[in-house]
Parts: sequence; structure tokens; C-alpha cells
Amino acid sequence: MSNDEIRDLIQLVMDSGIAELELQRGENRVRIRRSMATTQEITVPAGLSVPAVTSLSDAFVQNSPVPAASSGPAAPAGNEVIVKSPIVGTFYEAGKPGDPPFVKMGDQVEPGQVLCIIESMKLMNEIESEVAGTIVGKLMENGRPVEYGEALFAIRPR
Amino acid sequence: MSNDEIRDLIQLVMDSGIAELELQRGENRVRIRRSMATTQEITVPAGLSVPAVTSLSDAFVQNSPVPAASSGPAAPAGNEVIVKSPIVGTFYEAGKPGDPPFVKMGDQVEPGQVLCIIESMKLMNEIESEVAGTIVGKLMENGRPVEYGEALFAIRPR
Amino acid sequence: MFQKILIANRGEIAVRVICACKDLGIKTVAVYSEADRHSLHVRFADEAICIGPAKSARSYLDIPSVISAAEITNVDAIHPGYGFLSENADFAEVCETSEIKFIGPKPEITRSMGLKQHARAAMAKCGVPILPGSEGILKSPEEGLEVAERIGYPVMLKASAGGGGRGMRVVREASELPTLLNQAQYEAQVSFTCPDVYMEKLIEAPRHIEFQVLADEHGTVEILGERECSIQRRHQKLLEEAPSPAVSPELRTQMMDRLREAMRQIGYTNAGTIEFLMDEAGKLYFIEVNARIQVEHPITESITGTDLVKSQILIAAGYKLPEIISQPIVFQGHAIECRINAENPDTFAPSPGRITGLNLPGDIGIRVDTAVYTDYVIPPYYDSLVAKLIAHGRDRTEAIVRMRRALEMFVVEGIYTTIPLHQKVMSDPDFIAGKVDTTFLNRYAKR
Amino acid sequence: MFQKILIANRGEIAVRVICACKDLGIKTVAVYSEADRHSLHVRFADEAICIGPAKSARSYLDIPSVISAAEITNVDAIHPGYGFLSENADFAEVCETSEIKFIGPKPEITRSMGLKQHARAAMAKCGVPILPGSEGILKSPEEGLEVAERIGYPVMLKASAGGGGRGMRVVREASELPTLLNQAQYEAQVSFTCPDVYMEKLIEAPRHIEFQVLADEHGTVEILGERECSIQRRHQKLLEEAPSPAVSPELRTQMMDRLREAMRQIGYTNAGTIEFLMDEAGKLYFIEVNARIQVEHPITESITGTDLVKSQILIAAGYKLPEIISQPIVFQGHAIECRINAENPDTFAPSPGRITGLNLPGDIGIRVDTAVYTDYVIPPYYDSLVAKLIAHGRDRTEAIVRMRRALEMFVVEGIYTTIPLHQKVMSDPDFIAGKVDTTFLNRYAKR
Repeated sequence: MSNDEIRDLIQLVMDSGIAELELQRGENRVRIRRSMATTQEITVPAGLSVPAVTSLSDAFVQNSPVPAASSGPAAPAGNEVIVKSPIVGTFYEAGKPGDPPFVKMGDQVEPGQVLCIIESMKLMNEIESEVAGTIVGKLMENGRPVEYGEALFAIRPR
Repeated sequence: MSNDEIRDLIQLVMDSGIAELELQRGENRVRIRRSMATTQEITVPAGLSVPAVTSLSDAFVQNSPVPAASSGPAAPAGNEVIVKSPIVGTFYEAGKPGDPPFVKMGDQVEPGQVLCIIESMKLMNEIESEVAGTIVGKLMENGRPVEYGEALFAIRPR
Repeated sequence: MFQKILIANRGEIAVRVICACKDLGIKTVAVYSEADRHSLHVRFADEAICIGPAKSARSYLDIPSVISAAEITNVDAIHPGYGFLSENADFAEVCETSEIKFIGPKPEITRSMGLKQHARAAMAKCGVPILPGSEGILKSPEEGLEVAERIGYPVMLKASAGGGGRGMRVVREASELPTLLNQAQYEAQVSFTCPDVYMEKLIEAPRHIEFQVLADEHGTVEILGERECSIQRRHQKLLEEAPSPAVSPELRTQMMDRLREAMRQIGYTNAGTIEFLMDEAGKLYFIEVNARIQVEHPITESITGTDLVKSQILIAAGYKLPEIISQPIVFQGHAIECRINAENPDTFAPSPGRITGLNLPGDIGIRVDTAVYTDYVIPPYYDSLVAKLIAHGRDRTEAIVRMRRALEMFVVEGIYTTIPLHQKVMSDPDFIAGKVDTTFLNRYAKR
Repeated sequence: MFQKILIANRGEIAVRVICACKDLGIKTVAVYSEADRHSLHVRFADEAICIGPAKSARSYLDIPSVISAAEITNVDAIHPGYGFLSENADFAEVCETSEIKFIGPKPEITRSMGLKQHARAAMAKCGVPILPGSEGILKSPEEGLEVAERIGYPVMLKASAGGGGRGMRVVREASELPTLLNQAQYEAQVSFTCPDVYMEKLIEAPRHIEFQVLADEHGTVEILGERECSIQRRHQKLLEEAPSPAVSPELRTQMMDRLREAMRQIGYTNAGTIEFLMDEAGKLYFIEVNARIQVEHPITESITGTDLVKSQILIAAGYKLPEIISQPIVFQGHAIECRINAENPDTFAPSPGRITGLNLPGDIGIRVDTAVYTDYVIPPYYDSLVAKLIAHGRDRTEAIVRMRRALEMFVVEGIYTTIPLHQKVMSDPDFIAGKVDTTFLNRYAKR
């Protein structure tokens, strides 16, 4: 089995979303297993009761208050930069209620430009862009609590 | 088995929602799993302490009094017929102590011919050959306790 | 003391007996069918012998295979667990003749207790309340009608050799009695090769309450309180608790005294359970004796601090009861057992298969008896018990909240289990109020 | 009563606190680092918030992140577990100012107990025996020599703000004292930004014995007996038992009375542990107070039937002790805890990685507190505790045989654990005889 063939098989596993592939070709045997973090699939007889359908290793998916929306764009196809929350707190798109948001879709931003505010322990923390580019995604609703590492904006660099 | 065939199989698994697909085509064997549940052959760091290297599902291997010897020949390459013990008891190769064994290596045996005796609950049970052929393996020591299904003789049929 | 014990069983009870043996420093021999090669009782026993194919008739129920396994491993005793050969008097006799100690009552006791009508008479003789009914076997429809008139309809016809609902008929009025008696006798003949049928008053929606007995081989008997087992489906217990919310301390003491005396007179030995029905007036009526350890024994262990299986072994080894348990029995708190079965919680259809993910609850007040592990495959050939989940607390309320918590944290992936049903029960107002009877589960089964 | 509690911890203690909350009907919020996404405390909490990367300095130890998580989830209280922020008085203060109840002692108490020399003086004032030593901080080598002469060599120099062996020196003769004092002061300055050092008599091979305290916020204090924690390696406890084989009922009663009074005078609240050394003469000397729940708290729960974590929460919610626990404390039987760590049992090198196969022992007398499951990956970033295995029996012998059995049936595949070491200890004649001290483990570590 050549490395290329194996590379293809790995690609196959990653694309398909299966957990494990074991293959024997005559003398050759390969086993490809995805790390827990990337696995969402688990085995259940069709229509099994709720407690059983979440895998033990799926705790995050089950309990996190993060909306599905934000995890989607968090892994973009192209070369967008995802701005993630460096702290836990509350997300504000504007300086104060009533003000226009710091940035909107399509805006050009420069490094150091303020994108939003995360309130943490009564402190207003300004989150700045690290790149120059275009806002191609606003991934968080105004006023929502954010966890560490949650996706806030998608920026296509210039 | 080509990658395309495998891709199809994976598709099959994903669509059907089954847990695992294991397929053998001649030399080739493929196994596709959707869950992360541990597999029979478990991965262990090299040189791990004994209790850790036996898998929970290997209980039989660990505790059975059957010697490796008997399990080895029990799965022969060719077309030999394996005579297994139909009952639990003690194996005797001869009618009574001192007598010559019922059969020895290379002997020709006929259907219905007595091969050995298994003593069970003080009863002497004669075990007969079901085929005509040549004794190519004596797999049990005289006087040893035997479990249900333990291999006793290998016979190459005529 | 025994050097080596063979456990003629499988699953959690086999593991339970292995634990008791380990605690006593006794070597163990597991027997298993080809379907149980990868079971924990095989893994944790000192030796393991394959005794036959998956079908229990040819393995766990096959006396010659079990005895042969005992002989080739030179054990001094056999523990039968529950079910399988545990109440088979013939097996107990074969053990005796093979000079292997059977850990349980003497064959003659098991046999007479097996004949309901015998047991009924014996208990009555000892002043234990029994259901009003026929003196003995019904000889004719006429006698049946006469007895029914006396005790009042509805009445129940039962096969003397019976069990599991076969040879049983409910008679609600005189007109249907002759036909139903006929059916019952025929069914009894077919099922138990004995047509004897007797009559008992039928109690609608009774509670099922049982008392635990331990008796040594020197005439000392102790009763370790009762268990409430009313939550059943088709005579299958699903949830048990101890003590029973329906038994007052006075009633308990009175019953314990009476049963201690009765079992002594009968000459009962080792562990056993005396089952009763309780009517709405709170009156108890004897129905039968189970001459073995019960599935639900752990709740009694929890509130008495007594290891019942260890006690069985020590009794069989000839120890005296006062050397085994601390008397008088002191009851501590409340215990509940939920039977986690591999079943669809709504349809109760069995759900064998591979356990793909598992989290056993632990922490304060929780005990789990099980023989399963992640990736274990539950075979379709035997009962569907996956685990016994036992919660113990200072009082019933604490036991309930701990059970709720444990059920929430009990994860079984890949098969259906009864966990969701138990969760419904744990938050059912009637259950919380302790208002249960044998019809309780109908409210959920209907859905 | 609290509506929602945030648990500022991970692993088994986080799960332990979740259990106590579930038993009280309180909602829970778990916080976790990116390395703990798949942990059970995340799975079983009602909500879970990621508070930072794997490194605990930026997650579990990062006060702003934890407080922010508490604020966005609107919890009424925070339970710190043990380790991490549990004894950080500043954190407790920030909680107060953020109007979140910190479940533990008041900041000022935690702070003064943290200063060894303060705690020592405070306990001495209450008539609790302390090690002979300097009145307070050593002002000069001369004073050191003088004190050492009085109490006799060998002596121990300790940093007042110290912990974990830093700023500590053993002095065996006068000649080496000045140099070592210098070193200790320098190390103390570097490690704790405070050069204060005091002197204590050194006890060679002492027993380590600690008493459990519960104190409500209305001045009522109770002591729930002691724990024997002598089996340690490099000041890391590995195995604990309650009661201690070295404490007589008289000594226990006397100590409980004295400590009840001392903690009342100090104004201590919530749960805590008072640690002592015992010399060969069986005399106890106070060393320090741990102002938090202890890893080994379950053995006290087993012999007292008291849920200590639940008690912590109820105390913080303002309940009075008599409403929480049943007094006087009644001790039932004997309990042992083995810490199952992901470590090479011989070299003690940590062994993180994937658990490929797991069987948690259950059955009578066994409790397991853990946060692992089959296929769980033990991260290398935190402590190596895999599970706490607790055995309870009518007496020490029964507890030991049950522990032996549970260790045999505790299967962990894929990583090394301390199970084999615990098995050695369980069959060590000295341990069985109850003859242990802090040097006990050297006999095995040497190999």
C-alpha cells in the first residue's frame, strides 16, 4: 500500500465523518482512527431515547450554550481569519446602547481597529482586529454571553 | 479492493446508519466503524504491565485452564476435521490404564470407531469418529480435564 | 471452611458470588456457555470452565455438565445463584451424592416449599396468616363452588406445582368456575405433569411484600426485615425498596417473631425469602417461599449492613448464625433498587446488543452490581438484567434523590434500557407518597 | 437556598459537587479548559462554560475568567472544590464583592490559617498541643540556636507563608544552623515574597492524622472524627483510613472536645481539616489547617453517614448545623480510600493517555468517585488522580478484604495506575497491623 493510497484513505475518513477505518489488502493492513475531538458520530439503534444518543465524548456539544450557528462558520472553507473571544464575558457590538456597531458586514478594517467590546467583571474590554481586511461574517449576537475561544467575526484579509 | 469500492462502502454505512461493517473478500478485509467505542484489539503503550494488556473482552484467554497447545492446532490450515469434546469431563486415550490407546497418529479410522473416552460423573462416555480418515493430530493429553468444545483429535478425511 | 467454590450461574449474580468468595479468601470456579466467553464472571474467577452451547438447557441448566465441571476442578461447594438450578431439588441431591456441598436449603425443604399447597399448609400450621381458600387440592367442581361461596368471589385457581402464571385462573362468578377449573387442571398437567389445583381468595391490586430469612444448620433463625416489591410488570419485579412504606414497626416485629418461629419449625436452612400479599386493610397473607438468594437482596444488605451471600456460604460451611451476623438486627436508613434491564422502556421488548458507551454512577450512597462493560455484547439467550442500581440514604427521601441523581448519571449507549422508566417512577407522586401496588406500572405500560 | 452553583474545578471533585447539587435540587454550571471539553463534569452539569486554554494558570486559576463565567450564568454561589482557587483568600474576596457566595471559610480566616505561624499561635492559645518551637518568627541566628538548644535537635525551619516543602530545612546540629536558616529565609523570600521563618521540633517518621470539622455560620462547630493519612510519598497522600488505628476512643473524644472549642474561638466556618503529627509516644502536635474540602473526605462520609459536600453547601446557604447533621456523631465501622493515580506504580512517573478499557469495581461495601470512562483521555496538564476507591466494612479487617477485592476487579487498560502499589500495601504485614508512618512507602519506592 503506497503512502499516496493511505493519504487518500485518510482524506476519505476525514471527509466521510466516520470514526474508524480498518483495511486489509493481502499482507497489508491499515487502521485509521479519528481523534475523539473530531468525532460527532456514535452508534445507536434507530430512534434510541435521548440520554443514549449523546456520546460520552460529546459533552461539549450537549451542554455548551454556544448556538450551532457560531460553530458553523468557525471553520470556514477559504482563507478567512476567525476572530475569537480571548476572554469570558458579554459581547457588545457597540460602545454603548444606541450607538452604531463598531463594524458591519463588508466593512474594511485595519489592524488595531476596535471590532467589539467584551464586558468582563464590569470592565469593558475592546477587542481589536489583528489583520487588515473585510468583515465577511458577524458570528455573535449583541448582548450574548461568550465563552473563551468563541468565534466573533470572520475577516477576509487583504 | 479499490478506494472507490471502499468509498461506496463508507457511503453505505453512513446512509444505513449501521454501527459497523466488516467485510472479507478473499485476501482483503475492511472494517468501517462509526462509533469511538473500544475495539477488541485494543491499543496499549508498548511494554505495559500485565493487567493492562489483557482486554476486558479477553477474559477467556486469560482464565481458561486450556493449554495454548490445544487451542493452536484447533484451527488447522487444511481440510482436517477437528473432533471436539461434546461434554465436560476427563479425557482417557485408552479403555483402562495399561491398555494401548484407542488410536495413534497415522491410524486409519472409520465412522463409529471409538477414539477415546470422556469420564463424566463416574460414567465412561465413548467418543466415536464421525468420519473416515487418518489421525493427523492428537490434541489432548491422557487424563487431562476437558471443557465442552475442546479439541481432541484432528482427522484428515479420505 | 471451603477451599474452592463453583458458581453455577452467570451475569451479575455470578460476579456477586465471586466477590463474596474473594472476601472470604475462597477460590472460585466460573462455568460459562459459549455465548459467555467474554463475561466478567469468567474474567474474575480463578478458573473458568466452558460447559456447553449458548442454550441454557444444554449449559447452565445441564446438571451433568455442571457437576462434571465441579469434579474436574475439585471444588467443595456449589453456589447456584438465583434462577437456573437454584431451586432444583434434584440438582441439590446430585450435589450431595457427589459429596459437593450445595449452598442452599436441603433438597427436601426446597421440594416441599416448591409445592405451593404444602408450603401453604406448613405456614398455616405455624400460625402464619394465609389467604382464605381450599383446605387442599380441589377434588371436584362442586367442592370448588362450595369453597368459593364460603370465601367469596373473585377467587384464584392455582396449580400446586405451579409458578409463572401457568395453571392460574381468576374466577369472578360461579357460572364460569367449572370451565376455568378444567382449563387450570389441564394447563397444570401439561406444564408441571401434575393436575393438582387449589383455590385462594383473589386480592385485587395487592402490595407484594417479602421477608428475608437467614437460618444456620444448628437451629438458629433470623429475619432481616422486609422488602417492598410491588412495582412489577407481568410478575416481573422492576423496583424494590426496604423497608416497606406500608409496614409499621409493630407489624414488622410481630411478623419477624412469627416467621422466625415458623422457619425454625419447618427446619429451614440457609437464605430464603417469604413472600406475602398485603390487602388494602394492610393485612399480610403468605403466598410462597423462595428457597434461594433473591435478585433484590442488596437493599436488605444496605439497611442491615449484612453481606447475605457471604452469610449463605458461612452457613453452608457450618458456622453458627451468631458468629456470622450481629444480633439483634439494626435497620439503618432506606434503600431502593432499580433493575436496569436491556429493554425498550415503553414496549418492554428485549434489547440485546453491544454497549457502545457506558458510565456507571458512583459517589455517595450508590452501589452498582453488574457484569457489563463498554463494548460488552448482551447476548439474546438469557435474562435482560444489565445492572442493579442501589441507592441508600438516611431516609426514604434521601434514597430517592440519590437514586434520581444516579439514574441521570447512568449512561448506557447502544441499547435500550429501563432507565427512562425508572426516572418516571422516581418522580411519580404516588411512588413518592409510597402508594404502590402490583398494578402501579400499568399507568406507564399503557403508553 | 441557592438556585444555581458554579463549580470552579474539574475531574472527580467537580463531579462530586455536581452530585451534591443534584441531591439538593440545585442547578450547576461547570467551567472547563479547552483540554477538558469531553470531561464528565461538563457532561453532567446543567451548563458548561469554556474559560480558557489547557494551562490552568489561564483557566482554572484565572480569577477573572471564573468570575465572568459566574456572572454570565447568574449563579448565586461558587464551590471551589480542592486545590486551584479553593484556598485563595483573594478569590473568596472577589466573590464577596461580586455578590456571589463563596462556599468555604471567610477570606480573613483562610488568610490567617494560610500563615502557618498565625495558625500555630491561634491553636496554641486555644490549648491545642503544638510542636515545641520558636514563639514566633526567628529574628536572628542567635535566637535560632537558643530555641534549638531548648527544644533539642533535630529541628525544622519552616517558612511562615510556606507550603510544599519550599523554605523548609532540617537542622541536625548547631553548627549548620546559621547557614540553613539563611537558605530557608532566602527561599521563603523568593517563593512567597516573605522571608519569615520559624522553628519547630522535628519528629522523625511521624504519623499524619487529621480531624474533620464542620462549622455553621451561627457559631455551632462539630468534629467528625479523624483520618489516618500517613501513607504518603513526597508529602502526597496515597491511601487514607478512618478511624486511625493509633487513636483511642479516649484520645478521640478529648481531641474532638478541644478542637470543637478551638474552631469556635477562631470563628471558623464551613468545612475544614486540622492536621496533626503524632510522635512515637502517641502524642499529637498541630501542624496546619486546610480550609477546604479534602480529597479523602469520603472515608469520613462512610463512617459517619454524613454528606460533607452537601453540608458545605447548606452551611453556606445559612442553615444551622443541627438541621444538617445528626448529632452526636456516631461512627460506624471502618473505611479506607485508595487514590488510583495515572502513574507508574514503581517510578511514580505520570502516565497520561487514553483509557482503552475500564472496569469499575462495585458490589457490597465499595464506592468509586471518578470522572473517567472508556476512551477518555487523561490530559497531562493536571493532577494524575483517576479515581478514588473507597471500601467500607464493619471493621478494619472487612474494609481491607473488600478493598483487596475491589483492587483486583478494578481494570484500567491503556495507562499505568497505582493499583499494583495499593495491592502491595493491602497485603503488607505492617499495614495490616496498623503500623504505619510517613516513611512507610519508602520500602516500595526504593524498588
